[in-house]
Amino acid sequence: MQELALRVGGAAGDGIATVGETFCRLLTRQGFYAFGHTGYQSVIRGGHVWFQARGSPERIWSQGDGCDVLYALDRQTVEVHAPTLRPGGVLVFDPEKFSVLPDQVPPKVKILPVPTLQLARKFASEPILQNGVGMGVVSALAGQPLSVLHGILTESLGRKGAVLAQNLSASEAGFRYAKEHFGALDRALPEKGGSPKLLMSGNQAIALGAVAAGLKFLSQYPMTPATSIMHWLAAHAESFHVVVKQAEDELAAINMAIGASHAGVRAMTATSGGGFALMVEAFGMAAMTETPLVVVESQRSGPSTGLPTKTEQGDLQMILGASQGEFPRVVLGPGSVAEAYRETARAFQLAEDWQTPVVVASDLYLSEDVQGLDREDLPTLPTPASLFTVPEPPEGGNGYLRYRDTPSGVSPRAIPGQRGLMFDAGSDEHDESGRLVSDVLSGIPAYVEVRRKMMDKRMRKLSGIRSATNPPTLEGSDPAEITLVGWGSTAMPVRDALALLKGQGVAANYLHVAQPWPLHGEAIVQVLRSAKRTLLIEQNFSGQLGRVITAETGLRFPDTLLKYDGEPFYPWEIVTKVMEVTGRVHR
Amino acid sequence: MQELALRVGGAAGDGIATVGETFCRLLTRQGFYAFGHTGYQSVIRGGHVWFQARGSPERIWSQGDGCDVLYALDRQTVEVHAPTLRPGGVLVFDPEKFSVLPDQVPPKVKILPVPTLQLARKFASEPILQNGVGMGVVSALAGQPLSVLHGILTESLGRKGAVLAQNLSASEAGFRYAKEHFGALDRALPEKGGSPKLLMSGNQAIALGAVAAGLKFLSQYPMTPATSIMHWLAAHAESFHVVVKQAEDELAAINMAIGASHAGVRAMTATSGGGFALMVEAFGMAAMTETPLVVVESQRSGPSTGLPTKTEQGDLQMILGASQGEFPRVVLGPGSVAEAYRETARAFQLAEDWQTPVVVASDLYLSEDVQGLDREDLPTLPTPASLFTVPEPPEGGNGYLRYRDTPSGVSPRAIPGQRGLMFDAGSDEHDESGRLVSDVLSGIPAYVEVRRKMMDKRMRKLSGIRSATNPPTLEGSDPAEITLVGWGSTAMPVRDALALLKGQGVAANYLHVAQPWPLHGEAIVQVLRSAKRTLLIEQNFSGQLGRVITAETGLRFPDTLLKYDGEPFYPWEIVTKVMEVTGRVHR
Amino acid sequence: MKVVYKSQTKATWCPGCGDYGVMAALEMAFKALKLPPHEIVLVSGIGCSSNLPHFFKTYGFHGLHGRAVPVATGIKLANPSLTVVVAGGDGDGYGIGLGHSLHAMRRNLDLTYVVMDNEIYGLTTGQASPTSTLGAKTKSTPLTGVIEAPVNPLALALSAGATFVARAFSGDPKQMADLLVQGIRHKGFALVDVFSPCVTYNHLNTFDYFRSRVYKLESVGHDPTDPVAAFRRTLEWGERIPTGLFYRAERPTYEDLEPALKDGPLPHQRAGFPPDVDPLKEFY
Amino acid sequence: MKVVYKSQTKATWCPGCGDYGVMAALEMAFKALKLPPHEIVLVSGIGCSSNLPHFFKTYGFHGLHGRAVPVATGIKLANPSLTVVVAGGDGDGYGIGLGHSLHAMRRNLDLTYVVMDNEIYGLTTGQASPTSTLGAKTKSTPLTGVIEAPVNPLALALSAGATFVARAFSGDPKQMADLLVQGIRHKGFALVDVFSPCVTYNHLNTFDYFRSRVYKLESVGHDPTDPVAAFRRTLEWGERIPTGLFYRAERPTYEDLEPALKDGPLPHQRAGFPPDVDPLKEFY
Ligand SMILES: Cc1ncc(C[n+]2csc(CCOP(=O)(O)OP(=O)(O)O)c2C)c(N)n1
Ligand SMILES: Cc1ncc(C[n+]2csc(CCOP(=O)(O)OP(=O)(O)O)c2C)c(N)n1
Ligand code: SF4
Ligand code: SF4
Ligand SMILES: [Mg+2]
Ligand SMILES: [Mg+2]
Repeated sequence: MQELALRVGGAAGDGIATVGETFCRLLTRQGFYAFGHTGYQSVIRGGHVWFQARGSPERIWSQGDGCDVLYALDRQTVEVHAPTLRPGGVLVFDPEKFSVLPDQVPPKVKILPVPTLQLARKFASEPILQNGVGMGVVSALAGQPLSVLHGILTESLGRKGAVLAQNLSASEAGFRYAKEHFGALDRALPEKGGSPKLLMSGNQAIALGAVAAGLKFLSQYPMTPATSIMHWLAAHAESFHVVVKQAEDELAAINMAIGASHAGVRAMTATSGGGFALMVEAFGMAAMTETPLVVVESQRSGPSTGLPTKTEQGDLQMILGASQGEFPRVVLGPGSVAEAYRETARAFQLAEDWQTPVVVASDLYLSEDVQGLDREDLPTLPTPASLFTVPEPPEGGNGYLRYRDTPSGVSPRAIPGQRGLMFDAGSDEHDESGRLVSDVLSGIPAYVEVRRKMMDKRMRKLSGIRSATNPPTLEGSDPAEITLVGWGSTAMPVRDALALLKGQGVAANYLHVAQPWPLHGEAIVQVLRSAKRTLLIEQNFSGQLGRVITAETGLRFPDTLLKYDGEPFYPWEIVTKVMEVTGRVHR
Repeated sequence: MQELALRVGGAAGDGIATVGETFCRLLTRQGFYAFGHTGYQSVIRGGHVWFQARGSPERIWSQGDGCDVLYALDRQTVEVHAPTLRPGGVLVFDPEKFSVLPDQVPPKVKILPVPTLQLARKFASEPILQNGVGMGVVSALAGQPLSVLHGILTESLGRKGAVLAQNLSASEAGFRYAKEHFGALDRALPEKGGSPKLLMSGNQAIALGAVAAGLKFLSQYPMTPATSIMHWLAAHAESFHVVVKQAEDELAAINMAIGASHAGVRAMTATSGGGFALMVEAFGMAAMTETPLVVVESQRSGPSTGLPTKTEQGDLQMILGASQGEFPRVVLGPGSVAEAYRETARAFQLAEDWQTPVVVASDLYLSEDVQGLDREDLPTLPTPASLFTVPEPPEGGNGYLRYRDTPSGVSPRAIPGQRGLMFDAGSDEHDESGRLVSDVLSGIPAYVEVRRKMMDKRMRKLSGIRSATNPPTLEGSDPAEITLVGWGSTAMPVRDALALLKGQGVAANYLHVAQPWPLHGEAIVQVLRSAKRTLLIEQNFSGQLGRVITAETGLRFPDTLLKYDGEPFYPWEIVTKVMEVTGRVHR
Repeated sequence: MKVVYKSQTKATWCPGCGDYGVMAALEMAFKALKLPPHEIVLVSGIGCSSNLPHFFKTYGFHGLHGRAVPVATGIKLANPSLTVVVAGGDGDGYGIGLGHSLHAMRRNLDLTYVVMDNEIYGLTTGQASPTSTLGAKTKSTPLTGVIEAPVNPLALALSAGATFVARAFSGDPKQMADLLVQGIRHKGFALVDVFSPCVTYNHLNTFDYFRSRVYKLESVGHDPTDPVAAFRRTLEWGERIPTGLFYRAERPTYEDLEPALKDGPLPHQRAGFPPDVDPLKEFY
Repeated sequence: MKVVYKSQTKATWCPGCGDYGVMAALEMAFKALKLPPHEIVLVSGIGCSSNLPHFFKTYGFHGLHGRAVPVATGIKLANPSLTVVVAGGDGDGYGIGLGHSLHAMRRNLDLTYVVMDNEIYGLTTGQASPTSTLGAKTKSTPLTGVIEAPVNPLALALSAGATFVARAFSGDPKQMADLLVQGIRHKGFALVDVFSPCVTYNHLNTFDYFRSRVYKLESVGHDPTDPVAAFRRTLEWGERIPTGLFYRAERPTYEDLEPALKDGPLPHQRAGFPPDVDPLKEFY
């Protein structure tokens, strides 16, 4: 597969993300699929920061393994990242800042010293302009025309006249310097891929999916890596007519969303594990009051504050256990940026159809990294219907049962403001009308029975949801020597690994459990029973999805690939493990 | 087995609990084992309230099935409880208040109208004095001497001179009335059982166990059914030198306890499911900072506010999933009042030995019901050692590593105030010294490794705890036709059911999983693999302990007895299910 | 046709509980304002007082202990055409929920918040509440009595930016109804703190206790537009305790400033992307 | 021997961040008070400012966002002989943690609380904080700017019963150090709110912004024992903003009133049942 990966690294404040994102944009503009992965610290300035931008004419799903161009803004970048340079690659740095010895790069890797600061100084005194030079260099090495970079710079710096001119000149100087002193890389991409691609992060896809599905109310409290959902929606609140409310904390955020949903609008809150921990009590209230609710939980490395800028899939067990007692919930684990869009939209539909809380479990890797997409990956959704579904009874009608015990467990829902349908939504146990059981009726035999029936009614939704949703399907070779099993963002490096394995002559496939709950246990058993061999792959310590599958089906996973160091899987790690498990020696 | 059960019922405010508890006290004073079970509403006045007091010369573990004396203070009590009267039993009521028709009681049950109000009026005008009469009646029916009741009344009303005299007279009148018009019941207990017993609730046992184990700090926010832990400790705070702090909410309560523990004292917080939901975030912080912590979670019927005065074992999944990410935790599920004492003490030891949070999972049934005990059931514990275990290094010593990576995963712990051992406890990922990884070091290869190691270090404690603790053991017949499996308070009715089954010629035993986490999976598999048949019995909808066992071992439970209507198990329900599962018809 | 506000569920409070007065005053206020019951939402937390919504036949949301205000915020922001009244206890609103209460005040949402302040935790059978009197012996403070100073809810409300701050007493439902009418009419956050005695667990702050102490601010010519004067009044506690309107100010409500609400209540707006917008454009 | 308070960990704040001034002033205060480092515990939440404990070589607890005050409460109640200083941001202490902050104040624990108030959420890259100025455009308020009134932390502290209420400015570390010395010495809860500009995300409330506005209360003869005068001063905001000591009062601390602490710090007391007590007696 043809592909090119640029890595840029330096200190926070060096403008690393800008260089990386600009290059990603350049790739998608030129019609390549792209993936942009960012590594940063939990401080605002200082600390080592990097960005990997990968492009290919074919679909790619992850940051890949290694890089072809390493643009190092400081010495630490060389130390940390030079080992990831692939044969034929090149290290770009400014000799004015530090020097690089030939043995600091792997074999068959070139060193290209570029006087970025010196070239930049011609146009302005700020050292940040060196990145203009750097971007020119990278464009040239990638085999891309300077005009595309100039177009992007013009858009992003358009309003800052002088700065734009300086950047255009600097990048041109860099471009020329690279052409003169190096030329293009062997791996350079063609001048043009397919049609231009969209470049989007998982969080942007979640926000878009939510609005497409009718979101009218977001209440959120900032927490990495969920924060940018609020940022994006806040910036678009007026044009999309969405109330975006930054709450005083996560307890307020979820309770506000429940209030808004109760009032009749599609509502969402978003957070990471620590914030979700604070939502646990209200999460159960949404189920008890049968109020639709969508919660985005974008996981990061725990436990506790953990590593706020690192990824993990460590919160599934928390989400599944969230809140006292037992009630129906849905957990979705999208496995790509496009899935993030589609599953978020599905979350709203499920929440509303089944009047219960739905969690979209993302993680830092999916939420913050950017991927190139085709427009068709994000289908347009029908305009959401109005919620005023219960006909208003004649004045004074008293027969309305908000919590009517129905075969599906779902009851007709009224919205405050509707005439004659007044009811109480209560977090205490209640009867079909909403009247409390707890106050003066608990323990009375007839009401012991009511309690049991109401539990049955609510829990019944679970099997309904299971039947109404699709079981997971296999991706990749069929038949296969080995079936990988995972959920959420792990699908991304797995998909790239499947391609690599194919190249290695290994037939492997992947069971992507995009809906960890309610689990399609029987369907999963069917697939896995007929699999030659399985490999559970999760970004956590204890194989949490695996535990859910075992608890539901009794089926166990003798082989696992579990990672909990904060870094995403690299496709080659997966390949290596598969080679080991299938009894091959990895070559 | 000889036994006697009194049930008293009426409206909240009728003094039902006083009658019931007095009778329980009378039983234990006379040397009988007793069990007192209370049924009440989530309002302060009004609503039906009842109390069942059961006594026997032999050990009893639950409220049993049915009653022999029903003292009905209102008509609703007759409607609700008369069906539970056993043959030979008697219904006591005041015909001045309502009338009872013969067909309102089961066959072979007598009706004893007692003019309680009329008799009471001789001594005072307050209608509450009717209960003095009632208690006298019940004493007579139970075959107990009046002097014991008088002794108890004198102690409890001692300070209220006139009230005491009135009660003594009223109870005497009741006693005589019953002797004259009825005599004693066929089932009446002997005049004296064994040596006097202690009468104690699960919450009192928890509080006692905590103090015995060295508790110095309790921070709590009131929530049924955990509240009485605080009440008892607050009343004893001065004599036991315990700081009892009512916090502003559960978030504060747990954080305060963590602070106190960090400062070097054994600290605890206690709550129910809804409050625990608010503690979820800090629960993980205790593990991350490796601060010992004991949390009592006394479950009640959920979800959400649910049925605040009803019991359930519905929170195991929440406790096991509590907080983002992965870390070692311990969950204990005591199965009697005596176990509540011992397991709470063990919780402190485990928390301190392994520097991680331990949950004592009780429930309303265990926490609030009272049981008769022998003194030997509550062993005296050695005086807890001081926490200043780390020797203070010479002034300026810098080599102290608070989070040293040791074979057990446990690191030497210093206490603020110790010279030269200053360190930071951080909720972010950190290295052995406590220095943050998250700030400027995350993702750097050497620190990716540190992160992995620190995760391994903490998680390693789990297998250490598993090895250091005892696997569950079988109670009851061996060999057996059927092995029941459960945890927590379910053990109580199960033990009574085992006795009943024995009486029915069924050999059954019970695997009491008093430590649901870390689970002794292998030991459990060994027991259950060799069992002829298993029956999972839990007070929840989805068989949460069963799911844990399956997740850990792959072993499944084809037969289950699950109850989620808020009422505890009745032994006979268990017997019936066992009869059904073992293919017998229940006679 | 006569409009009915009360439901058929009988109130479950203890006989004599102060909360009956609040229920009566609230009904009087609804009647006086002629509010259609289906346009009222009563939101509460958990506590004896928080059972109130069940006794009215309006829309009701009986949520979690301490979280009534955020739920009400969500309802109001979704549909500002509803009259949203929050009701609950001192523990609920000034203890566990204090942060939410104060943040809602500075936001100046058009909510009316009635706190049934009985200086005790009623439903959990009598522990100290944040307004319990210093020295009060309760089940959680049986030996020393309360050793932390009570909150001063009105001073806090004033400091937090509430634009309507009042105090009533269950022993005077007329005054309370009048304050509630004003509070509901007021565009912005209205706090009505009510002395609502718990006859079962609080034998200190009784009806008699308050009756012998309260006086009406209007009787002493208090100027409710002067925040410093209001603050001074909130400090009065002891033999004489003021009731009535402490403070009132005009300030735009949060809903008024929220652009997404320009086109009316959210449930009536269309959802999804506006037809004229290509939301994907910016991603190329 | 020279006592060292700073650790070898270099502060990770952005160059020019106001928090450097707080760190310097805190070190000056510790020095002036000659506190043994091992008897100091610095407790913080989460935020740029909350990283402070790592830069000191004292005991430190870097807990959860918004929960520093309860942790500090537990530490102080367990061992009142420690000097416990809470440090954190405006989001931490006045946003998510507001309830805890105010409850601690009314309790009058002997804590010193330094809030590095930068009117923004720094660590999460620039959203509105509870003290953000009306109209301020931030990442969470990009279109309309902030539409909720900022909290007034000093007025709230005063109303909540804090017994030492002060304001400092990072541009004047000497004044700050002096207030910190007084605050730590003060027996009771001391709040020192510090204008500590975020040079990266807050381009409105900058060093210059404050420098041109602040004046010292002592220069205008303010009487810090008068709560009403203090309240009036807390309302001053605009061209002139007061710094210094707003309010001070004497009131027993919570620790002083807690009977279990009569015999000294808990970690030094013996644990278990006192030898002369049969705890089971009452159960017969
Ligand atoms: C999270 C949580 N913690 C604790 C409780 C238990 N609880 C129910 S009501 C209440 C306090 C009630 O006091 P208040 O709000 O003053 O209301 P009142 O009963 O006095 O009217 C408490 C602590 C709960 N329901 N939820
Ligand atoms: C429960 C929880 N919610 C959200 C966050 C994310 N978070 C970290 S710091 C912070 C706000 C920081 O603002 P402030 O307290 O003012 O400190 P500053 O960075 O400005 O010094 C937030 C929201 C978190 N760590 N925990
Ligand atoms: S306990 Fe108190 S507050 Fe609750 S209903 Fe009874 S009197 Fe009212
Ligand atoms: S982001 Fe702001 S508050 Fe945080 S360190 Fe930088 S300047 Fe300071
Ligand atoms: Mg109250
Ligand atoms: Mg801040």
